[in-house]
Amino acid sequence: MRDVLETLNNPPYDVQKIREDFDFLKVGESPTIYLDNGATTQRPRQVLERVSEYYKSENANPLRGTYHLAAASTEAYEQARKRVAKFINARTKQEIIFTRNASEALNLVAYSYGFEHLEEGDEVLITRMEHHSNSVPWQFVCQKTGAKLVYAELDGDFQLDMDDFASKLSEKTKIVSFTGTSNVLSSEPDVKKISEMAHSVGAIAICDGAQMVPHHKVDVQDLGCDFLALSGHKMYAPFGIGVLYGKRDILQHMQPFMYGGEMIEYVQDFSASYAPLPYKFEAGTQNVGGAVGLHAAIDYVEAIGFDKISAYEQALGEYCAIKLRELGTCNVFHPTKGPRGAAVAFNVCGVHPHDVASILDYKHVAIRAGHHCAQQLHRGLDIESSCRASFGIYNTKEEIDAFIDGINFVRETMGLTK
Amino acid sequence: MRDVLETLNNPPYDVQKIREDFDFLKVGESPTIYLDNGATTQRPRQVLERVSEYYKSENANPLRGTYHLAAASTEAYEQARKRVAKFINARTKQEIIFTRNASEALNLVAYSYGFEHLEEGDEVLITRMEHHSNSVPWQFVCQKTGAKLVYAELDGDFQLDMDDFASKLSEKTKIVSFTGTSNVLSSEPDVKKISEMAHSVGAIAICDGAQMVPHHKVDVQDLGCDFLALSGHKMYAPFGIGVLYGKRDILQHMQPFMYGGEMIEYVQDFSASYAPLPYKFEAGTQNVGGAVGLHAAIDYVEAIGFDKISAYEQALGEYCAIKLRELGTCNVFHPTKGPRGAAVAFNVCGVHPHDVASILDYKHVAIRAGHHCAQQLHRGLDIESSCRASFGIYNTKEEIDAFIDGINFVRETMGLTK
Amino acid sequence: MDLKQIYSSIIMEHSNNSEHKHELEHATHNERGHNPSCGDDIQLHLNIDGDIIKEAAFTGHGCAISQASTSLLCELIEGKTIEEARLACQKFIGMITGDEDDMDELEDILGDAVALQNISVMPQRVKCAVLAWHTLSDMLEK
Amino acid sequence: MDLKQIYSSIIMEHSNNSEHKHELEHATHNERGHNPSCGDDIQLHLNIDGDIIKEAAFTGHGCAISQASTSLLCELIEGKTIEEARLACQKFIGMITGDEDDMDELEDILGDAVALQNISVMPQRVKCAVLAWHTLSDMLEK
Ligand SMILES: Cc1ncc(COP(=O)(O)O)c(C=O)c1O
Ligand SMILES: Cc1ncc(COP(=O)(O)O)c(C=O)c1O
Repeated sequence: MRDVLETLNNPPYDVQKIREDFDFLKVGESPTIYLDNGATTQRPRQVLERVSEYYKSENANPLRGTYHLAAASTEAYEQARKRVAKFINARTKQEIIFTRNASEALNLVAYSYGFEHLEEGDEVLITRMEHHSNSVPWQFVCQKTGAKLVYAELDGDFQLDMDDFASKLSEKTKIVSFTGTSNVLSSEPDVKKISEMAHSVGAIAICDGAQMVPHHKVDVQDLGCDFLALSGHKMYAPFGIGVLYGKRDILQHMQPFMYGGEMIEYVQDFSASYAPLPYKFEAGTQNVGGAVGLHAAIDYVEAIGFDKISAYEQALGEYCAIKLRELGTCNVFHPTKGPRGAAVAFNVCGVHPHDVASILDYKHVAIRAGHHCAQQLHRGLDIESSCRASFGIYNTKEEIDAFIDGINFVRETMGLTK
Repeated sequence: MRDVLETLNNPPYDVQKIREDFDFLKVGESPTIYLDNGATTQRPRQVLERVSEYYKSENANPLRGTYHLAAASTEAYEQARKRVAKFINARTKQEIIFTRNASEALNLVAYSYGFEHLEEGDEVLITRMEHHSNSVPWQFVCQKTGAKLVYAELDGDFQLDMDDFASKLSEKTKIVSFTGTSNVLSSEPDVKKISEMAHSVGAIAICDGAQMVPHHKVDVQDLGCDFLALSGHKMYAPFGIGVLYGKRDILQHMQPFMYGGEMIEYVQDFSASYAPLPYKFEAGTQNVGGAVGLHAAIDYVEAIGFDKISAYEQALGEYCAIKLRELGTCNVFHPTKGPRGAAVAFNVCGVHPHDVASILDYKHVAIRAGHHCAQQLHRGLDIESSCRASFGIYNTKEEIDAFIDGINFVRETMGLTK
Repeated sequence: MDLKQIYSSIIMEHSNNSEHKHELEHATHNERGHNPSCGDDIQLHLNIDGDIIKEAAFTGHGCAISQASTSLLCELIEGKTIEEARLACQKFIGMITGDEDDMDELEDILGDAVALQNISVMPQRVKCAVLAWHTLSDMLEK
Repeated sequence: MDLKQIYSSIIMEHSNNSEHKHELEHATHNERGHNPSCGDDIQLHLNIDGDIIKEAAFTGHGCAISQASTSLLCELIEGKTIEEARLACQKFIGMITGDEDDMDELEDILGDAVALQNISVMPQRVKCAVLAWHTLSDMLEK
């Protein structure tokens, strides 16, 4: 706890200055204490302004124009792609496919890789803590191909049970798809190790990075996963832009997912050839404004530095978990050992999560309550639903203190204290 | 021509005032004469400001939150859906599915309806003038299901040949998918008639409205089509938001397309049930900013009024076509009879379209050159590619005059005049 | 909004300790109501004799608001005719969605259940409040 | 940029009326180069004898810039060794992408083809200018 307090009291970057960039944090008389960053973050002025600027002076349909504006738009779009490639250390920008969100990225792999490579007898190995976006697509593909979906379970400390994982991995396993950070427990499986293990049986490794990438420096070459999905809106960029990273050799042999403008080469009446990477996977007019916003958001977080962000956010998470445990009135679903991030799931004993969230809302504290798109996990924990407080670069110790006070107020309102 | 000039000289709405709303039209010393609205339009300040405003004070992940901000975000999102429903006169907002763009909307139908309903011996009838986004998905589905793709051809005046269409429609036809307005020729097939004819043989009618909806009042109940696709960015809204309208009865019996968060009801380990309409078709976090922008864009154009917009834009198209024909140095691919819209395709004799566009760009006139994602059409016209000038609410007669002067400059530069 | 008013004693009482929360041995009608997005899941059990709802009970789980609302519903409709129960559903849903605001009439028809009126200021909880009433409606339609 | 400089007499001449635009009866090497996004589509035909490119010609279609560039390429490489042709491709592509700017050296190696240098200010036309040179590169790799 001493380290945690030390970090929170002397943040590695100027958190108050960062807060200034977020108009959202200042709206109204009693601004919201926003602790739902796992769902979506707020956007700094720099991102919103860059997007508006783009629309005001560089806007045109990218990729196809023969006038200078279209070139400007294409340039903005491709610079964003390069920026993402550098951000996650992809080998080339051909490995960066822009999607709508992480869900679409995972569906793309499920459709374009899954359908082509799975057959009866094969297995797809996922974990108990996957977000629906990384489990339901695999249910679908397994149902259609006859492959079997297998779950690796958790240990008692809310971490992935690596023994169980190892025991479920076999020559039958063709695809291993797992989250880099649980959106509920915030436990952080060892992406590198899991990827290696997947490769050792000849399976591909797909990492759902939606919750990992906003909080950690990611190097896909070091991690070794074959695919990585992420969502811009969870890392200070606008809605409507996500990324699928894929190794070039694999992407090159995959069928397209969506068909239409931009992703073709030659179109005959009854067949077509497709554009080279990454365009083969980007059908129709792309969200250039979103890509430009993501570019600005990456610039923004990297200017702070991920070493600092990770350290600070981890301290927020730890502080919150410790404080909640201290209350003695909550069940806290958060690892006490091993890598874990900046989200804390819990339940207030005797109070339904929805009531917790509504009553906290009255105190201007925004958290999330529900199954967090992880029904399999909640069944595994033997609960219906849970509350989750999740943190971003702008949250503070004071906000967590207010949240903890709020929990006491919840109990009071529900008549659980006298 | 007299009528046309009358309309352009006395526009039915205050075009200069509208131009004031578009910062883009004023950027730099010699602002661009933007005649590529068929590719994407510019955005008025009202739309950009509404989106920024949303991010500043209403932003949260929609649909799932139990705090007031999430409710505000959900409300903004659902109001946008209602607005779209009213805009095209859908029966209910359940019939409005937000997508990334028109291409995704058409892919959704191809996957979720096409795959389930097509088999060997069936036919899918499209037209010679479809955008790749409404032909390549059908090539794919036909290849996979064994159905046959059939093209209805054009008549000599660049309109759909209704006799040919009728002769190709049969009991075998299960799907008729056609554009409401050609993005090259701007001819406007009779959506109502085609939908009726499709229904008379038991086929469903899918209308690609990407180029129709920005220019015309659309009433889906009157048109009778079963599906309609549109793209926000072609009607003054941001990139990254599109719409699929579908009749409820049909949507209800369709399989989901993408799987993940938000589109589920209950998720068991190996199977899931899906949310009701429209959520069943919206996987992952949605582009609320985009939807809010589309809402603002619809408000914007409806405040002008589509009767006025259609009349004015049609006059722009007609004026441009007449002027190009008068030059005597161009081939103009634009109907002289029948319904036609605000885009004019042409070639300057002896000059490759890319050279035309580059040289016009030097004169600050932005047009498009290429196959316009319609290779089948260009093959049908026996040309490789073409130029296209396409108009929006803010274009003027003076801009077209400058463009026509530009064509003379093109010929001069290419040494075709002395 | 006054939160205390919403989480009032009536709600606390009904949600924590409802007389009506049990199975019904002689149930003539059973219906499940559920709210996938938040996990509320209830079963209404009725014993209907001719035109009269003789007994009403419920099982299942959910938040305080959905539990209280369900309990208040059972309390209200016991002894009422099917037609009266139908009207109550209609008025209650109208009250929550803000379409009905004649307090005198609402009190007459809904009794203690008017305590839930303030939920209408928490749009994200409306679903919880109306779940039971929609379920009863569906049940009486059949 | 001065557009007239780009669409200079050299380009006009080469694109409209190239001596090299024809089939080659005794071609030893043929290669297609194409640019799907804009429709430029050319075939290079070479007659290579030992180490020497004895004849170079092309067929196909495209914009003035790609046609002129292809014609200039044929003009340049006739009589050159394979190694010289390789170097020319490298320098030409470098010139267009802006990586090479030693004009004296470029003129030495590329001759009339330096007329295309200004294309580098029109990013959207770069593809047209380099098509033939990439095609030749590919060809010589094999
Ligand atoms: C007729 C037509 N259909 C479909 C599309 C595809 O729209 P989007 O690129 O926004 O998906 C376009 C635009 O490019 C179009 O003009
Ligand atoms: C772990 C995880 N994976 C995937 C997703 C899906 O992201 P999106 O909703 O942006 O598609 C989320 C977020 O909801 C998530 O937390």
